[in-house]
Amino acid sequence: MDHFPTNWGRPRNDAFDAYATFPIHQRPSNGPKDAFSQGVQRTQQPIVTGTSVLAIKFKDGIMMAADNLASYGSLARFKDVQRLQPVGEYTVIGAGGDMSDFQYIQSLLDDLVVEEFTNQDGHGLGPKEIHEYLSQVMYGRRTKINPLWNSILVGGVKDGQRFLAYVDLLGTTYSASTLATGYGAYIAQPLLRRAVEGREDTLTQEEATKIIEDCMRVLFYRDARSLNKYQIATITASGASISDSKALETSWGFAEGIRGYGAQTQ
Amino acid sequence: MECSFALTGKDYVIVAADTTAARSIVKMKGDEDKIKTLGPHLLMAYSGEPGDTVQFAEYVERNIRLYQIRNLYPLRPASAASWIRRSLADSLRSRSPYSVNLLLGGYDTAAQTPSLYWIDYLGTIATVPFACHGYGSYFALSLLDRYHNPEGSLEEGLETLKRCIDEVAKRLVVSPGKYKVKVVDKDGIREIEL
Amino acid sequence: MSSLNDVAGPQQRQFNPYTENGGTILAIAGTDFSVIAGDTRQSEGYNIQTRYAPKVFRLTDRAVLAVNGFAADGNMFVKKVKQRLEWYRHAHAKDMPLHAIARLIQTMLYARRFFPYYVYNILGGIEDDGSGAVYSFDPVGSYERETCRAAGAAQSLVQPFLDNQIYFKNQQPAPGTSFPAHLPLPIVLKLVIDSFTGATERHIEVGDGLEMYVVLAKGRDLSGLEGIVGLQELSTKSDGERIFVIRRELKKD
Amino acid sequence: MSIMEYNGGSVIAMVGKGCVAIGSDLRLGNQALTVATNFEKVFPVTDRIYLGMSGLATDVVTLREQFRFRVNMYTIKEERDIEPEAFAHLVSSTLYERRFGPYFIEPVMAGLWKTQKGEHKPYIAAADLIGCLNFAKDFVVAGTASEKLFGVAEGLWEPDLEPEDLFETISQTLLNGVDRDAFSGWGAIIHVITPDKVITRTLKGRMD
Amino acid sequence: MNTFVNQFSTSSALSVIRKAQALVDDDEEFSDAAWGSEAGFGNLAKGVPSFSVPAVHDPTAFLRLHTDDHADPNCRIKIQHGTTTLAFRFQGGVIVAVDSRATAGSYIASGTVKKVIEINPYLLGTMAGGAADCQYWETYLGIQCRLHELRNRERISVAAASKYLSNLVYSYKGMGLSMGTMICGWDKTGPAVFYVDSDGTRLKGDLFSVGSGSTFAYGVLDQGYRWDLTDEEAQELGRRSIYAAGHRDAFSGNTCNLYHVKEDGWRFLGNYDITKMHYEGPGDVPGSAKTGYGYDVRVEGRVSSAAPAVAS
Amino acid sequence: MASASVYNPVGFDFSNQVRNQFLQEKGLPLPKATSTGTTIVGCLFKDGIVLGADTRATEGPIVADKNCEKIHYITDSIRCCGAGTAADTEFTTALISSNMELHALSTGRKPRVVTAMTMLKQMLFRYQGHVGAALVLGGVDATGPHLFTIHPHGSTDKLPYVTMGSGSLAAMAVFESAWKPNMTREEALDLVRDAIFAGIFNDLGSGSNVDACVITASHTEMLRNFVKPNERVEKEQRYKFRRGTTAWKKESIKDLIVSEEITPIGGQVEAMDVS
Repeated sequence: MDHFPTNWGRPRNDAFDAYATFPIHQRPSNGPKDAFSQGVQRTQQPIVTGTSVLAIKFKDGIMMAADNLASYGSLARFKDVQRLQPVGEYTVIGAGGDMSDFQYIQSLLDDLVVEEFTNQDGHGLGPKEIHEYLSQVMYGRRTKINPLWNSILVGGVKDGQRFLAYVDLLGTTYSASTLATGYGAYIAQPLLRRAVEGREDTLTQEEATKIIEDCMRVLFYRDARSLNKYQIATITASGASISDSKALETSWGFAEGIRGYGAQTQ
Repeated sequence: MECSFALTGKDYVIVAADTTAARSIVKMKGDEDKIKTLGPHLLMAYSGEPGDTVQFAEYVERNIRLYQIRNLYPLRPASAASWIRRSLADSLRSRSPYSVNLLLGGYDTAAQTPSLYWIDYLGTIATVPFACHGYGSYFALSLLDRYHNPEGSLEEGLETLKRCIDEVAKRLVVSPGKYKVKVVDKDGIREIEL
Repeated sequence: MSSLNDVAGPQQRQFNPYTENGGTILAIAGTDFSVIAGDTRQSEGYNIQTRYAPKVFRLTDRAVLAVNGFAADGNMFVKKVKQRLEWYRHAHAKDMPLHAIARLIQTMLYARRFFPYYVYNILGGIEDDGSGAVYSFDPVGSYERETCRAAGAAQSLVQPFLDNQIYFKNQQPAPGTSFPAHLPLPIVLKLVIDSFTGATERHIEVGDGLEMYVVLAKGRDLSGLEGIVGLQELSTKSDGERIFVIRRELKKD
Repeated sequence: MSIMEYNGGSVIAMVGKGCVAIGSDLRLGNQALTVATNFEKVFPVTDRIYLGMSGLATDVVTLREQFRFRVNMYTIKEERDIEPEAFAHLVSSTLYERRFGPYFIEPVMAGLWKTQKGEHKPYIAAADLIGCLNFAKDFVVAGTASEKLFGVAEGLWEPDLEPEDLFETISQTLLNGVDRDAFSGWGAIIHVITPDKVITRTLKGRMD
Repeated sequence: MNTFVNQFSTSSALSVIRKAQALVDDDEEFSDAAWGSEAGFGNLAKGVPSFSVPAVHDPTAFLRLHTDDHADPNCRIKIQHGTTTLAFRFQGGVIVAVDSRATAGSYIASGTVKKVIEINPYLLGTMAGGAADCQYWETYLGIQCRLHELRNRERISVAAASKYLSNLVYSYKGMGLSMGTMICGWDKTGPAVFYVDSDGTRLKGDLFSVGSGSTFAYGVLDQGYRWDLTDEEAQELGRRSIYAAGHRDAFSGNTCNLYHVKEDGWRFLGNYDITKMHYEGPGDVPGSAKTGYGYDVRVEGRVSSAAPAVAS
Repeated sequence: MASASVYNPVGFDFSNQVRNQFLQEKGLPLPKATSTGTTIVGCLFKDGIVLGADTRATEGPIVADKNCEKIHYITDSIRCCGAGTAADTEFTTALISSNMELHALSTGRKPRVVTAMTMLKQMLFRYQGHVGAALVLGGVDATGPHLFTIHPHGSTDKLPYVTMGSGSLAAMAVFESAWKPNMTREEALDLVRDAIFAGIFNDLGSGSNVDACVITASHTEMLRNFVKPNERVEKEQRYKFRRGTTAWKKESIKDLIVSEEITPIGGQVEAMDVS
């Protein structure tokens, strides 16, 4: 233990400043470091990754969207991946992050649904239960320092209640009327909040689709790991449906007028 | 490990420094004088990085002497302290800074006031009634808070100093054995055997 | 054979199992009441995750727990405390007393001494003798009973203000008078609101909403709570301790 | 331990009605060890401008000398006292000159400036260690207890305080702020600058 | 050789276990005790406490990375520390004096910490280092001391209690615990003081001071200490030493708690504000000189200068 | 020993750097300067350019300045918004502003935006990113309206709508979804306000009020605190202290009024005979 007066009570550290080295010019070099910023070097980057997932509440339920791309680093590797997945009758989950981890989660959920089905006790898993289950799984894995490298949105409608919540690789959970993962949290979330907050109970399905489409377009404009091909899941009291892949209309017309990046005019 | 103490009393300043010159785990010398006489009424105890200490002390000594030769009168303690601090602060901005901690005790004959300055290797200065450098300060400062008397006689001052030295000898792992003690008062500088 | 769940290999050492989710909590005890409050913003870095994530939780009719730090740890911890209290209720047919909950929380936190919950807890409520009490904890379980305590991102902004206003630190009373040991409920509520609006001004991670739980001792009337907008009662019995929540908006920038 | 915390110390300035106040604690530390409890960090620049500096004590002394020199030069050249705003920019540019090898201090300035009509208006400003000025209408703080001071000041400060009330508010803010900071405290000193006098009071603060 | 299949098939027995492991949070195993009358005692219920350790290569380094605010001031999990505690034996028993400050980084997290832990009416433990470590283990020691009494029909000796604690924390050596404590009490052999720390050191002695401000306390304590101090003198010396540390050490201060252990057990003598002691002294208590301890208060009006005072 | 001259040459003074490096190597981390997390934007419209900025300056998680000004003056018809290290944006724009004035005086022409852009990028490139200024430069000159972003390392970009700072993604989303060519002044101003709002309400590094600046060929209009969506609510109670609350030990009062009292000596002076 370091018994030097000023170091009293700190966690034992034999590598650092071991013997009474009070004047700083005698202290062994121990440059500044910040555990919080440097501890998060994600050198074990997930391999095949999906980007943002968006979701909002609207009058009749929940709407969720994600594009069809799974990237391998900066390579747009798989262009027809479905990142939205119905679970049970009332719920859809959408995942960003490592796709193989997501597939593992899908298999976990499949088992869960099958088990619930075989019970035949008249209860069905709703979005709340699935979110709780996922958050336990994710938190448990982070506690083992062996995380599932995903951030997941869970949305659904059961018994007339809309439910929308988030869970990520640390087990962090939260819910709000608009949610976005990954890059979408920075780009789409401001737009979603402005369009949806306070209007959750009046937005029609058409309006909601329009909002989602606008955000997907902006994401496609600004997120280099995104694709112009996406799916929308709609969950209402009548069940969940996931649309076919669709493409966005985009325009790049303004670029015509621009010459160079600085003083150039021609 | 190096220790130096200084304290003011009625009309005098006592400056004491240990007399060991150490290199790593070896004690090279046991009677090194680490208190420089800078003028007729000015004492400076120095400690810190070996080499730097003597070099800087001599640099200061010569310059203060030069001032006296040029102007026919010595720098007063306050001005000397200010100049020494400035030299140290400037050296810190050079390629090879002096790592020297100083205790500057002087007697201002004009104002009839003893004064004591604590200066560290960064150029921090403080005017204090008593001061210490080195690990000894961790033990002696509280003791001096308790026992120091600004109006004490020289005997009382030396008694307090002995308490400090005893305490350090008792509690510090590698405590220095011998100290050189010098006093400055209106009559000038003299060395005292403890 | 190595299974998926074996001890992590070296490749996972870079994973940081903690993050910080901002926000601030505080609690103040009065003679026969306690106020426990927290803001509702949950953030990570510069990103607001949600504007409403409660940090203050009702445990029993006379105990409220506020948690702050890493949200996932906090939620899990509250869940476990509630589970323990449920078991206690089944074993003893009564709610656990406040000081016992405090000791329970200490041992639960200390069980994770080597892999701490990154959670600062404040427990507030009513003791068996009817007095208001606040217990504050550090992440590994050292705790003490206090009159007021702020924790979380803006603790260093709020706590000295409370020292001044609740404990009257550094103030001399007017000659011939003395400062009260406990403040009345209306003043406490005002101080809590001003603490949070002040912290919202100067700390970027505090804001969006404010939730104040008020626990009243058994038999205490509702004086001090009349006329408060948005007061909502949460107590399960009307003849024991009573528990209320008051919600306010904070700035959203 | 950051270099800004090496010697400890904090400074605060507040605006009142036709007056300003500035104060600092009195600690000079060497990390956890308290070396002296008489180290003032606020210095007069002109009659109605005071400058406080928190941070590394050696730089506080060095810069105090340097600012005194520069202000004297200004006074000699211009044949008038420097106004607070000009002084703030002098401080700012002196610090920014060392952008890539800064002095480790954060200055806080408080003063009164004279309008065309001869009235005195309050002026306070603070800067970071490379001279980014922050003009405020209420209060500015710096030093190891800055977070705590921000919190208390945000709660206690009110507009249009008379000099005596301003003294109470700034004193309470400073004392309670530094009481929660391990590296500041050990007494405090406050200067209240009004158009016709400067009131300096040494506070009875906590000595631990 | 079908390990791979085992791992990834969804129907094998192994995968069922795997899933169960993934779901059950493994830090606490709930025994039946958790349901019965022992419910609510956390991990103490099982007798020997168990701790969860992160599944990383080097758990100690992990702990340090996240909790050592010296190596990294930005670390978020700040464990409270800083302290001055002292205890000494003299003819009239044992004096125990502590300050009451807890700091997290430079923030003073609390000024009202009780750093003397009352293990039983004859035993006191002091708290320096990790606050939680001391509180938890000395509480645990209290349980064990009581069990000892029940088993042996006599009070545990101070030596045995301190040895118990020493053995306990030694078994966690290298895990990151941090505590330095003095176990003080009165047993058949008379007054006793033992120093125990998380290195496993255990020392018997007359006079100890522990914590960041201990050197300052030693400075005053050593100079004033004699075996034949009267009770009042000893109490005053304890207060004065804690004041000295509070004044000079940034991480100690706020108030001083003073205990005196005699043959009939310990007695709490009072809580003294350090600033009040600085300006006015500890108040009307036996042994006090009724003047402020502060240097500037003590020497007020005295000057070293020989110059005649200027008439004002 | 380094000389202690107080006369310094122009430009940066590196004399403390050796010392600071020495201190840093010994494990004392150097402090961080005030930075503006910031949302700053600019967009083209029919007649010119609108620039916008929030007004929060932060030091770590603490708001250092609630209402700072981030739109800096370059010339009458050129303005520059700054994000990054606050002091750097302040002094860089001030320097370029003065150089632009000199340039205008020496050429006798109204300065062009590209000139300012080139000066800025050359300066920032010279310092290799150590001067941490991220800028949005906009203005109208003889060749029409121009809008640039300049990154700390000196790279530039030219687009009809741009954003910078920690809230840039939020603001850009607003532009991407709603910007169109040839907007009117009102439309453009509303769009800029919405973009800054997106930053203020979604990015913790940005906050407080909206500043805007409309530059057209004929006129520049600085709209300081254009919208104030975040006024502090009134406090619940007042916190004025009773006089005499604080204990103090010593007081000294320095009187700044020099009063002269004339004491006539030498007896009664007879009035001068002026008749």
